[in-house]
Amino acid sequence: MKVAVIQFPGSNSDQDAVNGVRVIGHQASLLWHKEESVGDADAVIIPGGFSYGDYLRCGAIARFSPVMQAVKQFAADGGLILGICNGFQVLCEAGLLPGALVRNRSLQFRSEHVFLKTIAKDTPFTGGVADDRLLRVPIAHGEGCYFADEETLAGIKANNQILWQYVSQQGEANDDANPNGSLENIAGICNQARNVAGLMPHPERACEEVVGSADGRAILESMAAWLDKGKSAEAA
Amino acid sequence: MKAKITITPKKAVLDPQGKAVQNALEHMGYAGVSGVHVGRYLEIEIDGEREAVEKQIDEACHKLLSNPVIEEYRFELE
Amino acid sequence: MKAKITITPKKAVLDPQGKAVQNALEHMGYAGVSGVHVGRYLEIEIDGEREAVEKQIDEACHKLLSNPVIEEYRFELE
Amino acid sequence: MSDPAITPELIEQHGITPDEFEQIKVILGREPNYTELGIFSVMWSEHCSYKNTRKLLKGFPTKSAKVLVPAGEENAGVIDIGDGLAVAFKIESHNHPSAVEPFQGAATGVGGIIRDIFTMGARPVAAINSLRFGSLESAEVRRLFRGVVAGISHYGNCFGIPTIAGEVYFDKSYEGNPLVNAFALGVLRHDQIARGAAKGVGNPVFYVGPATGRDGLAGAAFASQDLTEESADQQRGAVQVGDPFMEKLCMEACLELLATDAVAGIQDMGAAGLTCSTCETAARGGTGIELKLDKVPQRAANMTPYELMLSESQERMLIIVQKGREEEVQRIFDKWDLPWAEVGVVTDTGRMVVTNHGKVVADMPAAKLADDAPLYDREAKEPAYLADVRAFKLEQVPEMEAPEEVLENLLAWPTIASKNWVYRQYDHTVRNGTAVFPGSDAAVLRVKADSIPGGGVDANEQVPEKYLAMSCDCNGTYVYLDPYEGGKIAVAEAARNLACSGAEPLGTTDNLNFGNPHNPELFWQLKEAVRGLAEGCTVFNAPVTGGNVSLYNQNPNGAIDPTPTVAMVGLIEKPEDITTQWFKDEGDVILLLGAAIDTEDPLLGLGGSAYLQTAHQLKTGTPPRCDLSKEKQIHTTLRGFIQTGCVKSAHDCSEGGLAVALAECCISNHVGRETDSLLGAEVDLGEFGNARVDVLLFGETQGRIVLTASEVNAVKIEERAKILEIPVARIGKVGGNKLTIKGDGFRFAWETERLHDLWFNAIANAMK
Ligand SMILES: Nc1ncnc2c1ncn2[C@@H]1O[C@H](COP(=O)(O)OP(=O)(O)O)[C@@H](O)[C@H]1O
Ligand SMILES: [Mg+2]
Repeated sequence: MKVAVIQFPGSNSDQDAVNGVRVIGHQASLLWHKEESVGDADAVIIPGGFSYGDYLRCGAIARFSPVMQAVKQFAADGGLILGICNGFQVLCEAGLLPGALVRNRSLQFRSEHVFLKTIAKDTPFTGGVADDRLLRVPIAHGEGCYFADEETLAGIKANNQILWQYVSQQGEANDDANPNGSLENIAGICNQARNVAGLMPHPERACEEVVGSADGRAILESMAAWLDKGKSAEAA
Repeated sequence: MKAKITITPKKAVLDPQGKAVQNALEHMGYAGVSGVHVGRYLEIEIDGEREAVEKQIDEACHKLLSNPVIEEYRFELE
Repeated sequence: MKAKITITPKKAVLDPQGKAVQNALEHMGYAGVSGVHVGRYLEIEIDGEREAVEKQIDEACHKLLSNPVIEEYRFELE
Repeated sequence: MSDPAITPELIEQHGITPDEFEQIKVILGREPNYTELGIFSVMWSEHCSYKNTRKLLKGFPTKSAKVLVPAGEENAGVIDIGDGLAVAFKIESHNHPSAVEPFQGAATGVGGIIRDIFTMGARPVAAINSLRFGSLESAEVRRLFRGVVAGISHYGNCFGIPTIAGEVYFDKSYEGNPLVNAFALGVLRHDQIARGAAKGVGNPVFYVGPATGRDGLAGAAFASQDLTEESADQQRGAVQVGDPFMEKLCMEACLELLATDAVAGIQDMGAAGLTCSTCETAARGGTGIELKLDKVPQRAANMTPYELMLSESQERMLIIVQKGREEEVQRIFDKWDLPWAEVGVVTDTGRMVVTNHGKVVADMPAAKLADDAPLYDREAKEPAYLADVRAFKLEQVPEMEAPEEVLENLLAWPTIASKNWVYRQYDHTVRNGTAVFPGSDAAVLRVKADSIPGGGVDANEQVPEKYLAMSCDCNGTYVYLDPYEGGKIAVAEAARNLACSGAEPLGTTDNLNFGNPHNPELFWQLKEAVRGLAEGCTVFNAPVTGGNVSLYNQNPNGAIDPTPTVAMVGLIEKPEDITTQWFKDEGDVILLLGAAIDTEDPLLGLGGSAYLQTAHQLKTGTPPRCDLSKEKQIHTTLRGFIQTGCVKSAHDCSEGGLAVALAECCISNHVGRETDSLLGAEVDLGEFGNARVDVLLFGETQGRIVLTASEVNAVKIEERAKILEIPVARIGKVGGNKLTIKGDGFRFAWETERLHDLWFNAIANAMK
């Protein structure tokens, strides 16, 4: 798979995303925020960081950059888009994902490893995650508390759009396991069409044992596998 | 002229900052505090016709300055 | 009653947030924006005598709600 | 607005002595005007000129085969790490600004040190911080602590640098005068080293970054006087506010720029802003600079030349561009949407000439201004209090009543307790290179392609993987009770922490936090501590590559404990040698490397110990001695064991002694949120006979390491140690859910669960 990783001013996990994709044996390169097309990319990653300083609201300003118009089109055409941390916030601000991310309940930044339970398996981002395998990946955010109004939340659940929940090491989605106060321990979701997903944790920072965990690969590998299937389907 | 914009979290949205401030106030012995809401305040110096500006600011509030999913806004021009 | 408090960065102090918003507005094609300041807005529900409350809120603003080193505040009671 | 007249009062307000003023007149051949007076006052402040300490600093070892850029030459020293790669690192203090406004003070401290690093042409890839506060029982202290940590978190996280190590001590002596020392490390190739010299007569001088305001006017001068209400109040007028986003853009643009050869010189505008950067670059280049103030972007209306020259607005850089390459440079700044302006030109006059709208407002010889600051030999006198310290006989210390509680109290003592409340607010995984997170003796960072400026673009680029370990240490109590030994111990502990993680020291950067140098007793502390530091750095072959001096750290109640913070960086060649402090597997053998107690003076370990402070409310006694050559031999031996794959865990004994070290081995393995893997241990100290139990458990004798190994390897280690004549003792086995320690006539047991709760949550609880 060929992944374009968006580089906003203030992105700081952009190179991590590029490396993560390369580590699992695929191609990735940075795409400057002033570009107006995503080129020949098979998938787009909107990386972590503080786009435009995260002033006003996280992701609020990035949403208006030229490249985001191309990303919206890419999404409309069914392209795969993964928003990580700040990228998740950008996608919500841009309306490509429902809900919003607000200040952590602790009012403090949180940097630690968490355990993720994969809920919906029928998506390009989760297809390769073995049943009830928990993923241990780092979080690093100050505004990762997922919120959506009741109606929206009901819709998300009805459509099985919750991809990952924060859980304990034993797999329970309880309060202790929730690092930021997210509704229903939500760590990541996808859109109705299931081609756009966002999560607060950083799978791209968990792709090699030497940095403490390789569990994040499962998510990137799912995307690659899904794209391959698509290609071979076309071929056939 | 000057646009004064206040943006507040919708009632449904949990407002941990508001809670924290309320606790702190009670801690400091301020009695009778029944609710605290924390939002954002913006001042924008902008020139143009009143109507035009009004339209612009309202649009900016809707598109950029506030997030309709979680926030409400109001503004006045001076 | 309700205290409406606005807290803004002192003029002398750098306001990177205001600058960022101003740039964004310009990029979005809003003309004539000559300055933006971003601060905080608080609403506090509190009961008591007007004078007493006034004193309390002023004190709270100074001690807790604002950072007098870099911010200034004003409030009204309703 | 006309400038005030140069009166004796005005001169004094600028911290310039009558003698210095005479010297200024000689240098200028006339009286300085107001702007020039301001310029001298900052350039000759302690912060910029080191006029009280430079002679002392000469005592530091600054050379080794690996040193590429030695201390003092540039913004930061540079050290070779092999394969054409190098590291640049340095520590800097922001104590007084943090006392005035903890959040912004700490944030801009981080911003300042990061600028020093990328100014060298290196990509900043790791940050650490060393903090000191009063007692957490004080609400004001909690406010400062909360603010400082939030400020560091805000700036580092947003900029995108992992904050991977640090230290925090709480002691009354820091009440009202917290210490905030920020360290940053960057990686670069040898051929990427940038210089801060104004080379090439006729080259244009560029200003990059946000407009100049009245922020932190004369901050350098502020840092060079006692912290008083008045001095603090002056500062409140115009606190510096940091913009990590701007700094990130500035860094990316500068690194991109340095990849072209369009840059003749580059310098950050740190302390004393435009003043320092212009005359230092000119001095280094042996040139002059002509500066047009009316070209400088200005944030506030009608700023005076004085204000413009002394402002400390953040995130600004000065760049000397090769004539004819201006457009290239401008293209890169525009790409990153950075404000820039051409503000001057390099001249051959050797003078710094500042004009405003064509009018000359300052004209002074750059080199003299930068390098000819007066140097002082301050009077040093042994402090009176040391007599009492020595008079205190450790025999006087009564035996413990409830040893179980002593350990529990020590683990819950904020200075010893887990600092997770702090580092969980710091992004320590960004850049995806952190191999050992905060929470072990030393943090370990992987050097990879994208650690290097311009690296990471080409997927096939091969960079030999290397690992850097770093730690910063200083026990101010020891230094207070014996500045010389305390200085040595600070270095020894940093080196020991590196050794425990498997690393070989590369170099050191130090931050000398002391009181008013005009007080002979305080200057004596400084002198003695520096002597100890220098010896330590020499023995561990960890030359000082740079650092910072922060004097005048006192509040109305007196001076802080002398605190020469030592940050040491080491190298680990192979990932399999990376070692952490916590126990790994049930059944592993626990070994103690180094003498359990000071053989000559068995009670010595108690002096200045955390045990004495918590269990007996005593902060006195002669602190443990530090035998540097023995220390070094132990570190070398330990690294040997690690490199032969014999060691599963290694942890040194520091505050709280052996018992606390053992407890930490049991409880410090943090797997993830709300998830810790605890492992108990059965420890038998019988072989140390009838030594005093408190000395054995809580004494802080130096040069001791707790390590674990499989049975087979334990035997190897014991045999090898005997040959090398290094004391080693087999003191127990890993396993169970209790820590039990028995010995000649005693046996204590603690639930690891309970110890963990006390230790892990102590600070969070104090901050509720
Ligand atoms: N305690 C110290 N030990 C060794 N070198 C020091 C110390 N303090 C300052 N120096 C060196 O003196 C020079 C000037 O220091 P400083 O003014 O802090 O640099 P900067 O201007 O980048 O802040 C630097 O090279 C610094 O490394
Ligand atoms: Mg240690």
